[in-house]
Amino acid sequence: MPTINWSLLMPELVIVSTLFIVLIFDMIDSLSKKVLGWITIVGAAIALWVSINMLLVGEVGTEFSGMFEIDGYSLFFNIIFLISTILVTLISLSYLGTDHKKQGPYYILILLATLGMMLMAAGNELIIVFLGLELMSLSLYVLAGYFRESPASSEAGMKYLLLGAFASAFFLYGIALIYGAVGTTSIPDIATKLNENSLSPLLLSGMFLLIVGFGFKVAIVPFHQWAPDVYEGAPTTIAAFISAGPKAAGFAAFMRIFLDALPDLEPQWNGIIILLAMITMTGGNIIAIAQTNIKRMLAYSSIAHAGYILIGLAAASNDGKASAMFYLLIYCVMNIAAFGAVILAKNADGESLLISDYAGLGFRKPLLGLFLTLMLLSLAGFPPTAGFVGKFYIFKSAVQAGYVWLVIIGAINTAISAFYYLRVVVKMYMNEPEEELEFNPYPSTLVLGLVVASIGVLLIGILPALLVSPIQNAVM
Amino acid sequence: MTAEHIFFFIFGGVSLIGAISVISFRHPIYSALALIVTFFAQAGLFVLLGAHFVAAVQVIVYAGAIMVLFLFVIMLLNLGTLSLKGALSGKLKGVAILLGILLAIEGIYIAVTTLNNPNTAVASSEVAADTSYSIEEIGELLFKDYLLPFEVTSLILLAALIGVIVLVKRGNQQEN
Amino acid sequence: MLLSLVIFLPLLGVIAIALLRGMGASTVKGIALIISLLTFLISIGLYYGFDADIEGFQTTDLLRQKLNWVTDLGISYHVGIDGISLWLILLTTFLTPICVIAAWNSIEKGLSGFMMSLLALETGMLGVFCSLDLFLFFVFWESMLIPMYFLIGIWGGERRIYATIKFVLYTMAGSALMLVGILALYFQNDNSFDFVALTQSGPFEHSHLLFLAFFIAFAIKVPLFPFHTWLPDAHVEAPTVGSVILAGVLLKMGTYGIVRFCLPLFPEAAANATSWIIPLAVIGIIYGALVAMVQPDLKKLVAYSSVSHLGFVVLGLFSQSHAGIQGSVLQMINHGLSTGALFLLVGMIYERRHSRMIVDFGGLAKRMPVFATFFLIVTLSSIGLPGLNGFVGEFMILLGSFVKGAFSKWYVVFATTGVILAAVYMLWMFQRVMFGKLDSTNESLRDLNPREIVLLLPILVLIVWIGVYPSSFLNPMKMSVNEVVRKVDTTQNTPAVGQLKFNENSIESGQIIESENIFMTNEEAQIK
Amino acid sequence: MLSIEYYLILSALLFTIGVIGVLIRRNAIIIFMCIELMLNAANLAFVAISRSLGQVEGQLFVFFVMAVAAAEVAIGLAIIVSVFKHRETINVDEINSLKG
Amino acid sequence: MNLLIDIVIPIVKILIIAHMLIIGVMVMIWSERRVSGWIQDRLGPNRVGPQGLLQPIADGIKFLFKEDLIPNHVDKPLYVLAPAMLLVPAMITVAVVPFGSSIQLFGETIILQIADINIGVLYILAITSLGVYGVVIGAWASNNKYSLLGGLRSSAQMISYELTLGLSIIGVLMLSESLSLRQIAITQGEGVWNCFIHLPAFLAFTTAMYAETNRLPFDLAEAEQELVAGYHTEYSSMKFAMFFMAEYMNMIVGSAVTVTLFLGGWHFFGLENMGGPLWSGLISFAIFFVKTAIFLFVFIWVRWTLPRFRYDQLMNFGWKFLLPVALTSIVVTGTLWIIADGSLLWIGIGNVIAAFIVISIVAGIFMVDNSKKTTVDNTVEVSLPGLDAIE
Repeated sequence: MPTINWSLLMPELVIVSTLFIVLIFDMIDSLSKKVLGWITIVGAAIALWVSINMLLVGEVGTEFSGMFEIDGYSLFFNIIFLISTILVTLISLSYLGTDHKKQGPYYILILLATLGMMLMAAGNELIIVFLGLELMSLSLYVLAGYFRESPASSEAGMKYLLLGAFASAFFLYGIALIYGAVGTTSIPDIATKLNENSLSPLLLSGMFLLIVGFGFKVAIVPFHQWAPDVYEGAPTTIAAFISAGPKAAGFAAFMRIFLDALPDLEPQWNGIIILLAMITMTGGNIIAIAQTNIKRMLAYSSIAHAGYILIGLAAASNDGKASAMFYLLIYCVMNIAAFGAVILAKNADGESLLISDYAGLGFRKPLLGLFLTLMLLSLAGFPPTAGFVGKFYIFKSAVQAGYVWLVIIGAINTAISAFYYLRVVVKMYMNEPEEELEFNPYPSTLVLGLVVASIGVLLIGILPALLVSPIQNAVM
Repeated sequence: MTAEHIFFFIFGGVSLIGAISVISFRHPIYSALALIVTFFAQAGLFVLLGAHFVAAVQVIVYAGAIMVLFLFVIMLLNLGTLSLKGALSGKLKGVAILLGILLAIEGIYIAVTTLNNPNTAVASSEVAADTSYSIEEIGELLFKDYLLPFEVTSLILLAALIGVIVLVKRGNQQEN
Repeated sequence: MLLSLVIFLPLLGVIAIALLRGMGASTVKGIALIISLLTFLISIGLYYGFDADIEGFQTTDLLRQKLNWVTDLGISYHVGIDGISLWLILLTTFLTPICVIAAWNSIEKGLSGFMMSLLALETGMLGVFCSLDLFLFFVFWESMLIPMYFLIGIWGGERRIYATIKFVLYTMAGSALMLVGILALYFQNDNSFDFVALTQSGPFEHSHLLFLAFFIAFAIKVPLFPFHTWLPDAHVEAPTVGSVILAGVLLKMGTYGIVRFCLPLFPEAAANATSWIIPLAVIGIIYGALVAMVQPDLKKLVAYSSVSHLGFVVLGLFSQSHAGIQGSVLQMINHGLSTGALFLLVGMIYERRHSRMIVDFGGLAKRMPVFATFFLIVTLSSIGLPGLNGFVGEFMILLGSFVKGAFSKWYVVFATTGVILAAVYMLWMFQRVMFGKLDSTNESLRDLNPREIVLLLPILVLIVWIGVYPSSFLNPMKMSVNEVVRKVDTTQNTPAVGQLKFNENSIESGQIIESENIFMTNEEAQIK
Repeated sequence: MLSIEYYLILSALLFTIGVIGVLIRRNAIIIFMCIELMLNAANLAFVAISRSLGQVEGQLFVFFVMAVAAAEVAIGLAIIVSVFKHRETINVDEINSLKG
Repeated sequence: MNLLIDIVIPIVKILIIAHMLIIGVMVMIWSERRVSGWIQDRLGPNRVGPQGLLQPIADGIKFLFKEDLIPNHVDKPLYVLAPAMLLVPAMITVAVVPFGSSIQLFGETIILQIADINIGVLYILAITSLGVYGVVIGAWASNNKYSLLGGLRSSAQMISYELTLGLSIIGVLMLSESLSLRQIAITQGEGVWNCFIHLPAFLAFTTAMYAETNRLPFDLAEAEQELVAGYHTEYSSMKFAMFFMAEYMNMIVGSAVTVTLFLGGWHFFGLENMGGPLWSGLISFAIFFVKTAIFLFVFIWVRWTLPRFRYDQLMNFGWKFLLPVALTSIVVTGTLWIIADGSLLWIGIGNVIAAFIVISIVAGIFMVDNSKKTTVDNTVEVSLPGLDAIE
């Protein structure tokens, strides 16, 4: 019997236990279903606490015959995922309503998706990464189509599913080819077996297919087509979730595979990544300008952000990795909060999704205006928000790696992105509403989530050291 | 021409024809049947490769479960024959086929160069002659070294189970 | 410590307003006024703590502060001042209370938001002038955009959204390049963003590109021709207070950036770039003046005059002469005062008449004599009438660049026509607005009320003070300008430590002081 | 044993056919079948490679992939059914209410 | 000699088995009618030949000469293909079933099995799972509402019960440590029959087998009263005969597999070892034959005794009772294997107790659930939006 060091697996175990507790509690009919959400939050919070502790203590090791690697990197990503999960659950509590009977599965699927992400970050074996990816994706397909009585939600689910499964197939074939070329799928073994001479068409095409697969998953131009449709159609909370955690998970695996397993191929993949980063940033930002629906706008913005994060990957250094991790964390927080603010803007007629619906909102709902403005400013990368520091850090790592032109394009893109982010702010504060709208009262949990996110964004913006030092320790 | 060659070309040919049929039949039912044929032929290839276990699982899972689901849904939705015009996307068709041909050429090129490239693991490895693995060995590996993926698979199935129930189980709302 | 207090006191005001805005408009206004006045008073303390004999940045704890911020990335919170930034800080803290008073009754919607934006903007601007860490500088540089964006975008005119977006995009495009420049410098500075350390290292690799990266960012802000197109839009659409701050302080950030970063850090690149920057500056001077001449809109006229005036500043900065640079710094303040005042005056008349078109006015001097008097003085100051502030600055710039400038003297000659053109368009405008037949619709216009007079009086006092006794302004900045000149002067390629150089400097500065004296005597004579 | 390149070529061809199918077919169910075809092509490659390397791991991967494929199909068909309920079609070109 | 072993003997074995199957089908058709007559206290066919023994041949002749109708509205290729798709899996399953120990002939040991492959159980599961296609395709190709409903029911039912079928034999595999049917039979011969160790699993397996063969009480795919004749409504003459044969063949093979897996195969308390090398083989074959025949009789017996399930009952039964029982059997067998150190007695007792507990719990929950419901859902779980379009 192989012995297993359970303490290394604590965060995952906590999530699995929470999952089953929710599953059991869901069967009790008389129970208020809101409890399930809180159980989820508590479970995720415990897992978060455990992960942070492990990160601070510096607990590292591998488990399951080397397939599961607990190190600073995976623990930090765990933190990203768990924060996303907690925030999304917080904003979901009121979004799902009280009478919705389908709450149990919702939280279970969120937890399963979280678990999949954690596996992706910690997977030290391509097949684990694939399985984690699938666990996450499958849960998300269902979540995207969760409101089956809504045609939009079902459609979003279907589009996500078809393109997601398509991408998975590419990813899998890539793994197969790499397996053929190197003879192993273990990430450290690949790295040791590879050397400069081991270039072969098999390996290169495997690598290329991996890029395509990841490209779809993290929505990189030109593999991004699913993102806007899915974000628009999916329940807003789920759109927030998809834009945050899974993207981080995709990058976690992306960076682990390309920086840990294929560092010797850097000359081969670097050019592709740089090119992708450029077109992703530019494409995402430019198309975002034309959007009238705020969810679609946020979708394109999240595509553009994937481009910024790719810069960190292209830098191919510890610093680049650290900056991408930093950026992913704050990106997750601010993006979820932005979606949360969109939910908050729900009026009596339903959600206001058109940007023109936001006219005059800033003065009539000052709190909401403040949140949304803060988040949009952070997304645009204005100081003193966390978004600014994140971009700065990424650009710094890229300049260090010598990609000055990439940084210039990135910085110009920041300016372009300011245009459409600020346009929403413009609408909120500078236009009069076309018609008087009734508003629902603020759901307290949603506000709580937004307050937490806002404090986080500002705190990290003002005191980035709080986050930078742990990350640098984590990637060392 | 050994027996293996013959069988390879039979199974390979059938699977290719089946695959092409999948994408060219107008009616989903025919496509599904063609896909079943392809899967069968692949199971045959797996047997040729000494992977008996995989071959059996291929038939059980793909032919026995997955494709039945497909047929079930096609019948349930009773999708009439779509005209070929509507079945194919016009603007993409040319590009797709071109892309496909390029991809295929590339794939063949890669495969052919594989053996000539001593850096590739498959080419440089000493091919183990006739090792066919027993289920015991597979089982041991599965429950020792590959315990984690195995457990994850169970979670994936749990996700699928819950997801499907949520998506198609009827009437929770109506009852309220 | 004191410096940080000055920087962040307005931010405290923002928080105070945010918390107390429920208590009514008068409370909000009161808080804003008190905070801004307090900031001004404390900033005067900076002047008294300032030691004019120190070369470089002040070293006393009061005026210098360095704290670790993000140690891992070599970022620190480092603020300090020298003779150049001192005056810009004072200008900022001086103009802010005036703006608060100017906005007293004119803002109806979202007053608390307005005041918060104004105070936040003040913090941003002060931060830019004080930062001695490139990261910190960039943070303030960027964060200042948001309140300015709100000021124009919410409380501006008809086409405010277009104007504000244009303003932000221009600035951000520029700062994108600057960001790259900052990062590149970081790696050449031992992975540190500290500016003081930076001034001691160098020369830098790729200094030409770095210079360009910084210069374009600043040139957009100045705005140097041909980057100026955002300016008229922003000015026209901004509310009065926005225009005042924009003209008074924001434009100075560009010139401040040039004198603080471009010149001392990349002297050779700057020297090389002179050949194309000077023509641009001169084109800006003449072009701004010509366009201003044909403007039917008062505000636009003033806006284009800014383009022209700032062309002078750039000219002076690149003259590599002590007089030129000193004149430029002085001219920054002058421009802040006189153009700020002009915008205030235009705003006042706009509040009464709801028009800014010159054709709508005429003969106002009869109905509004006090207004006309103020207007005249400010107009003359803007033209550069001897005895008022504009003259001192422009004269020093022209003198410095003519005598020492490493470029064709013809440029200076052309630039001088800008002074003449300024007189033409300003006086013509004055004539059309103030004299002639009084339109019947303007019959009912009231003259300035006490609040408005209180508002303008301090500016007028300073305008005359600088014009009459510029030494009190020039002396504190002397050593700082010296240092810039020493770095810029490419004729001396070795670092400026040697005795010989010191002598040369002293000789040079002696000459300058001499010329100053000459010029002062002239002026005094004229006054007499 | 037959040279591995035969299997790799076959696998590449099957994968390509799957890709083409996804791109040219508009019926969601057929698209989905094509995706299954792609997964199968990968499986074939895995088995062939693991055989040629004399390892058994490749067969395990196939086992996992099949489990994943089954889960994917179950969810996919459920989603397709729920889309069909709303739209009475599963032609992906007609399912286009989400467009900006 | 190699030629003999490799080619001739297998061919002979295949021929014998195939013919035995076909003859078995005929016998089954005859005995089904006779037994049902006996159960219902009537005569049954008794005119053609002695005791009506030639009745199946007469039927066959009738089928052969009947006009082969292909209705206009059907999908021709699939309509023709469907009966074969049902028949072929039914026939090839038998290839891995050991129907006796082995006989010594011409100095060679010949095992009484067509192919002893090491994944025999998987092979059976694989082929069984294919049986559904004939039904589904036939149903769909008929382009008839009743047929379609029959096909849908059938596919859902078969997938559901296949799970139980597969899971309930895991316990058997765990104890035999092999997937070869022959090995499983030998293990039972050396120890205890599996039906005693895995009683709940055996019952679950048998029940699932009934469902898989579409026999009463699970013949919802062809329920006459509801669906005329379900998936084969549109079939006649030889095509119908193939459906018919396939059903009986499935029964025979299913019984043979059950006997092998749970009832000790060809073993009967040492009787199979009597006689010489030739005779022991034949005796073992006879034992196997008798066991299968008895099991087949039970098939017929059940058909004429139990009423048909309603569709939701069928589904509930499969998912909520059989499946838990099968799963429990795995858990208990595995756990007790370790705890009780391989004691078969304890495993047997534990299995029964555990199954009992599980059923009680499920039944309890189920009843509470049912008492709350005001209406009973008695249709297919998913609605059929496309159904209107069929006409």
